Amino acid sequence: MMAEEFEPKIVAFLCKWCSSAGSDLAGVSRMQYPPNVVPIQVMCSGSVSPLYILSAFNKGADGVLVSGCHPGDCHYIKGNYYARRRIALVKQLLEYIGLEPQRFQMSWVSAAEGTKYTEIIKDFVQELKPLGPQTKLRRAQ
Amino acid sequence: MKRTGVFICHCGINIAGTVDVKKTAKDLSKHPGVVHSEEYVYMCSDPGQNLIIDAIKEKKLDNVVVACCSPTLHETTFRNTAKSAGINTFQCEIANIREQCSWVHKDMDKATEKAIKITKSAVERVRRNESLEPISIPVTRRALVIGGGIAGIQSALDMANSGFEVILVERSPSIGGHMIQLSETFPTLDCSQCILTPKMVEVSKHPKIKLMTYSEVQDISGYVGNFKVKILKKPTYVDPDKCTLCDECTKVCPVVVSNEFDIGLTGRRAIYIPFPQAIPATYTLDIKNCPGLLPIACGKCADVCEPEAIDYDMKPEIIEEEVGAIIVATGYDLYDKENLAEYGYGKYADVLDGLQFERLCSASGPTMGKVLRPSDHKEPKEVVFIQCAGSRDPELHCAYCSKICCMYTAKHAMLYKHHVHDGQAYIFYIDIRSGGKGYEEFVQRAVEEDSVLYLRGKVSKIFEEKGKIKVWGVDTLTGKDIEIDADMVVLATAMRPSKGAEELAKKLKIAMDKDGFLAEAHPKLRPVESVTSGLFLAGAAQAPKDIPEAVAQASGAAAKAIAILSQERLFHAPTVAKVNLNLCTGCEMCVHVCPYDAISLKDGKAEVNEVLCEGCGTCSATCLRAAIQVKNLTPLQVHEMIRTSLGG
Amino acid sequence: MVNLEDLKKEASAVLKDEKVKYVIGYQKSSNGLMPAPVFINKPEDVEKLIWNPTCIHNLTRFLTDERQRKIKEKHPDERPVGLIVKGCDSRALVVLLQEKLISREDVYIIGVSCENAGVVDEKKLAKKFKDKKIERIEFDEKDNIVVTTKDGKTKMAASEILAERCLECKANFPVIYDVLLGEKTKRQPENPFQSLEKIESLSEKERWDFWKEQLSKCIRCYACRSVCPMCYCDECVVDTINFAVTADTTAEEKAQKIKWLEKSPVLSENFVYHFIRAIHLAGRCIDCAECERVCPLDIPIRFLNKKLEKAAKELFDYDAGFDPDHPSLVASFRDEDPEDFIR
Amino acid sequence: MEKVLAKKSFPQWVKILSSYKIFAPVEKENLWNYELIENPEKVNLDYLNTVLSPKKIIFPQREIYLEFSAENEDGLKVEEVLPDEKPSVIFGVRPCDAKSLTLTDKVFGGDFEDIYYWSRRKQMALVGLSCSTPPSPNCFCLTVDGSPFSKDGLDVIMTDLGDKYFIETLTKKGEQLVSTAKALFKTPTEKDKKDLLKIQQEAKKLIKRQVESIKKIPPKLKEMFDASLWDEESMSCIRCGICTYLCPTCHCFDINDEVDSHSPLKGKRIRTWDNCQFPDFTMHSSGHNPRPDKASRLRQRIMHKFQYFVERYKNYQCTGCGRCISQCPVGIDIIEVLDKVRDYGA
Repeated sequence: MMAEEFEPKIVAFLCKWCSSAGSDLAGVSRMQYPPNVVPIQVMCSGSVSPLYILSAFNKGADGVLVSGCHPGDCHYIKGNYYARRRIALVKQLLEYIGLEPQRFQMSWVSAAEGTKYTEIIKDFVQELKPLGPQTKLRRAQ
Repeated sequence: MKRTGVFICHCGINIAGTVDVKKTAKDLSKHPGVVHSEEYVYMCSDPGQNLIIDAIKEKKLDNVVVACCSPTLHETTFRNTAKSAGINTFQCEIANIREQCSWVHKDMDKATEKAIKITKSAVERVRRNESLEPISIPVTRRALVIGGGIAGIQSALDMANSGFEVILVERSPSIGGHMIQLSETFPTLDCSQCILTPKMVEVSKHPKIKLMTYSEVQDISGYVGNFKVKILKKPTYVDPDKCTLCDECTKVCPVVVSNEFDIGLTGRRAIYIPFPQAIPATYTLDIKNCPGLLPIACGKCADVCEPEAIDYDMKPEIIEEEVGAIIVATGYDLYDKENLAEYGYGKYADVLDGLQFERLCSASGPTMGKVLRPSDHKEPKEVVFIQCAGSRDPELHCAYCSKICCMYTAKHAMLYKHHVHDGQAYIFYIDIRSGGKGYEEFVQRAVEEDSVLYLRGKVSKIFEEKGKIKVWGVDTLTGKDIEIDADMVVLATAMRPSKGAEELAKKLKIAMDKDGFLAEAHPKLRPVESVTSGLFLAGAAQAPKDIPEAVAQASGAAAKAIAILSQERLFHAPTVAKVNLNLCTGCEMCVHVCPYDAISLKDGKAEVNEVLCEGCGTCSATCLRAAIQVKNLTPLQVHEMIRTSLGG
Repeated sequence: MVNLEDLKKEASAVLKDEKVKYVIGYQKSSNGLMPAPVFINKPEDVEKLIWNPTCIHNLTRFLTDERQRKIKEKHPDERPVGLIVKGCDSRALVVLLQEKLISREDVYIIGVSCENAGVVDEKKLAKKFKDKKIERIEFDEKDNIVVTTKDGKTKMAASEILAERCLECKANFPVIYDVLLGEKTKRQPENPFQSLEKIESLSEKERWDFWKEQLSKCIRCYACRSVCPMCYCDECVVDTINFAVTADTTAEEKAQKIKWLEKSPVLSENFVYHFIRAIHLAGRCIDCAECERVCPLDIPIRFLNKKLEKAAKELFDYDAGFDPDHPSLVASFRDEDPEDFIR
Repeated sequence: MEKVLAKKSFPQWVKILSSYKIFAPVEKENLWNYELIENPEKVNLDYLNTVLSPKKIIFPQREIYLEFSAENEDGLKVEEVLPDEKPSVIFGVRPCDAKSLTLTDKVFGGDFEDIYYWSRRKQMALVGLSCSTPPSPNCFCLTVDGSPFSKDGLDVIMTDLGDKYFIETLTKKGEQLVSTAKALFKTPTEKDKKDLLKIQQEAKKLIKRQVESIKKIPPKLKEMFDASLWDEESMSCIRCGICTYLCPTCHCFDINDEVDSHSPLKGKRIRTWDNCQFPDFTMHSSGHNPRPDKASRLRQRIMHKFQYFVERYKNYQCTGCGRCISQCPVGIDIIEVLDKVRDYGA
């Protein structure tokens, strides 16, 4: 019997107005992507606290995605600009302590970009598979 | 422990086809706190909703999760279901297992596993939801319309006729906008002024409309139902009540400047009336060009004004108004001359833009409706019309299509032929977009009855040579080079958002699209609303459109505004930010990040204006001490959702 | 050269005419070379004050205590506190002003310039002098440091035993003060982020191995956050128990308390603590490196903060602790903020 | 019995004891700490003192009490987790740290025996290293009934005689350790014994720090609960946990349930060190905190060590290792505090 391929666990924080709507569109258009991602809908990418990201890794996420509206499209006018800055800092630090950069990603996905969302998830899963489980920040059990 | 009920929808086979709904229901029934868990073929159907209602009553459920389609579709449905069963609407959450699960996966086991996680995290969220009631706010039952073009006029009239007070603000001396400059309108060729002036008069006479021309919106504060507006009323130095329109003043005014109304084809005096049918019917002294208000400087106009209507001491006023809704109809301007130098626009007197040509054709225009060359007042025998001048050119100019040019160019060619029967009209076009009632027939008429010559292709060069304007181009259909010795060239220049729209948008906190047009809340479903509630869009300010569309949107916006004004009170989502005063140190970071200025410091602690707050949560992600969080999507709730999403 | 007598004069002056409640400075400690903070409220006690290259503490830390005391008191003494600050410390003050924790009237700032020197690194000293007991250590005019042991004086360039952060200092004299002692000799390090390269140059795996070992050592004594002037929250987000509870704290608010990390001092939980602290100090840390100095396990905590200081500078052109009127790093943005990392 | 052991044969001794778990001080980046030893050659007793005392081996900062789970339908399953300890030896224990274990023994022993503590303690043999020179400038063991040669709590004590160690076995366990490697040990000569005495007399003189007439302190403290001294002395305290976490005699702990999974429920009950200098140590869920400020926490630390503990166990809860003095970030010095207590109001 063949050893089962590693299936990364991914948590995706999707802003309600763009990215979650975009992923809805992917659904409506019956696009297909791997089931490794569990979406968590937040109001705005600007509301994603670094604690959320860290907590996800601490609780065993192999990858974390934060996705919001494109610059200028934010339903809340500028929340995504604050997210962009905050996430950049988190990413810098995570990579500095030696976490694989592929494990934490951010994207702009508009309500019209079902295809883009699909592609992002596909790539994300593909990039994570060779890395294997994320054990660095994970709480030992 | 809270008692939670879970309801899994098959959505026919839409969900059940890929998600094992029975297993999902069984798994959830084991989840801590879940005392009821069942699946059904269509939860949104009446029997489906009744299942929920019965369960809530029989099992004394505190809250419910419905695992079904996206919350954008049935959240309201099921929250009302919950309400009708006697629990608070916020005690119902949706788990999106269709769009974000069953529809995008094929592997049943994995899809089911994911659906379970999604549903469980919805359970963890709903268990921690507060029961909330919408926040009720009073409504100021008056409206503000910004812009006195056809769109603004239409909105104002619609609202006024429904019995609401309207303040109509226009920055130029008269309302009428660009439409009043037009000669005839396509596809019916009826006279623009003849159909517009009645509406203008109606506005001026309407008891419910407060018209403020020569005025600009300076500042806006407040929120839907309760805006406070500061309007700057610029001095006209002429008292409209005294002015008898005798026109003596212009006769003595020594200054002549280019006339905006005729787009520089004629001149006007420093004291002037924009056009005979101007509303309000009065003169305006244009201070920028007046030699000086002091009698010693000039003062001739005042000397000859018998009714003594001219008042040099008139001062600018700031007028404050309170309104409940605002319609923005700031219209458009044509693409700037300097951007189109390649067409000789602004260089050769006989290269005109569409509006200038309208004036030439207009009975009230500089030539009393005769089409004559501005340079030598000769009748042009060969006229070249060029479409898409600045439009559909992402490299150099505007990427978008200005939409109305195809039609008005056809109209121009037609009008020209009606004026100059032996003349020849050429039209360079990329392609003809004539969608609209009677539009295609109109274009055909131009070709067949008025033998307008349509040339598919772009103009490569325009230059002047012995009194003629040489137009070189290619007919991409025949592949032939074309060379026309034209007497006149008319450019269908691109439509741009009117100057100052950006500045206004910032004041109003409404977004703009990449081209600078005002952004609607949803391209399909909310085309007349801005993202800021209480602010609506009408006319070309939102995107290029022709008169019927502008009027339609204006009435749409009016209807939306009326929907607010007709309320006694308004209701605002109660899922707003909340401060934990024990933890707040007043560092002001939340104040800085709040997109709605909803947070301020009171006695050194943050305070949320619940009516302004839209619940985006940027404040809570910024706060270093978890002292502020949005109700019903608190960090604790997200924390629990993260845990369950990872199977913990 | 800062003259100790001038410092004493300034301190006793403000105490004499009762301009301040008390003056916070440095005094000799019973524990060998390193001094201890001193709180002086009588003019005659200014004799306790010392000033030399071991005066390492960032005394702005104590404004937090003063603030809490004030909140408790019914009729608080509204006079300012006299505070002796170096360049780095003064930047901490600026951040506290920026965050409205204190107002300018709360503190009378006695600034001392480090000129071309700074403060010493205990460990470097220990290396250099082994177990030889150091009796005195002082600047001399030419920005050298003179160390006196039982077998006489040793003179060396200040840089040889200065703390790493002093060699990367961005403000060698106070950026804000009521009175300044010493010269405003501007000094700019050619590379203020030199020390980071050591770890940045490592491979991903090496970096992780490094931090894994370092953070595994942590015993969560929380000295790093206790000594930090920016860690002034009554209740830290990583604390699992409510500290800031008052009569009007609702049951909900207590129930809302989140266990972001467990009390177990294991790598994963230690990491959450140190990471969150670093992120919360982004754009606020002014690199006084007190956190690193006090760590009993010598965890190089400073590098985490320094890394984000570098990111803030390079990505957002933000420097902490210079402008009290500028919104904080994470409470502001520029349209041109980089987004090449976003898909 | 008394023996001598050539320094070069020390590693062999350790090797011979390989059936035991061996702990000894190990140096990393100028810090010494006790670690489990794989390679006997690594053991190096030429050190001052460790950051953390052997307390961390016998009373680890994290201890799993039990594991619980509700995987199967029939309710909660609970399993006690006991440390299964092999016989172990800790080398190079300083007399003060050994003495401190006799104090924690009292706390974890008595009417109720803490199985987690004792299951390790009973297996543990302590081989001490006496302090010919004080390991820290802040040593003050003499003040608190200790000495650089105190044998309390030790099974074997070694004294550095230059090229060899003077070895005294103090318990059965200790003799066991030595006799298993008889061949390596020699009987001490008269000179060895003289040298030992000389070193011992010298060593006492080298300890510079002390609290005079400490006997006065416990009774004095009784009247000092409301003394203003605590406010003054705690002014510079930053409420970190260094003094207590590094103290070899502090033994307070907290118990938490760490949940790995909520559905199905699965997790551990865990004991971790706790610290009376932390504000949350005495925080009530009501919001009331009986020790609301730094002053009351400093008072608690001093009172516990020099009054409550003395009343209960007739010992100071301090062995004068000086860690809290050397490591305090703001130079709070327990000796100075005690001096001030003694002289308070006088």
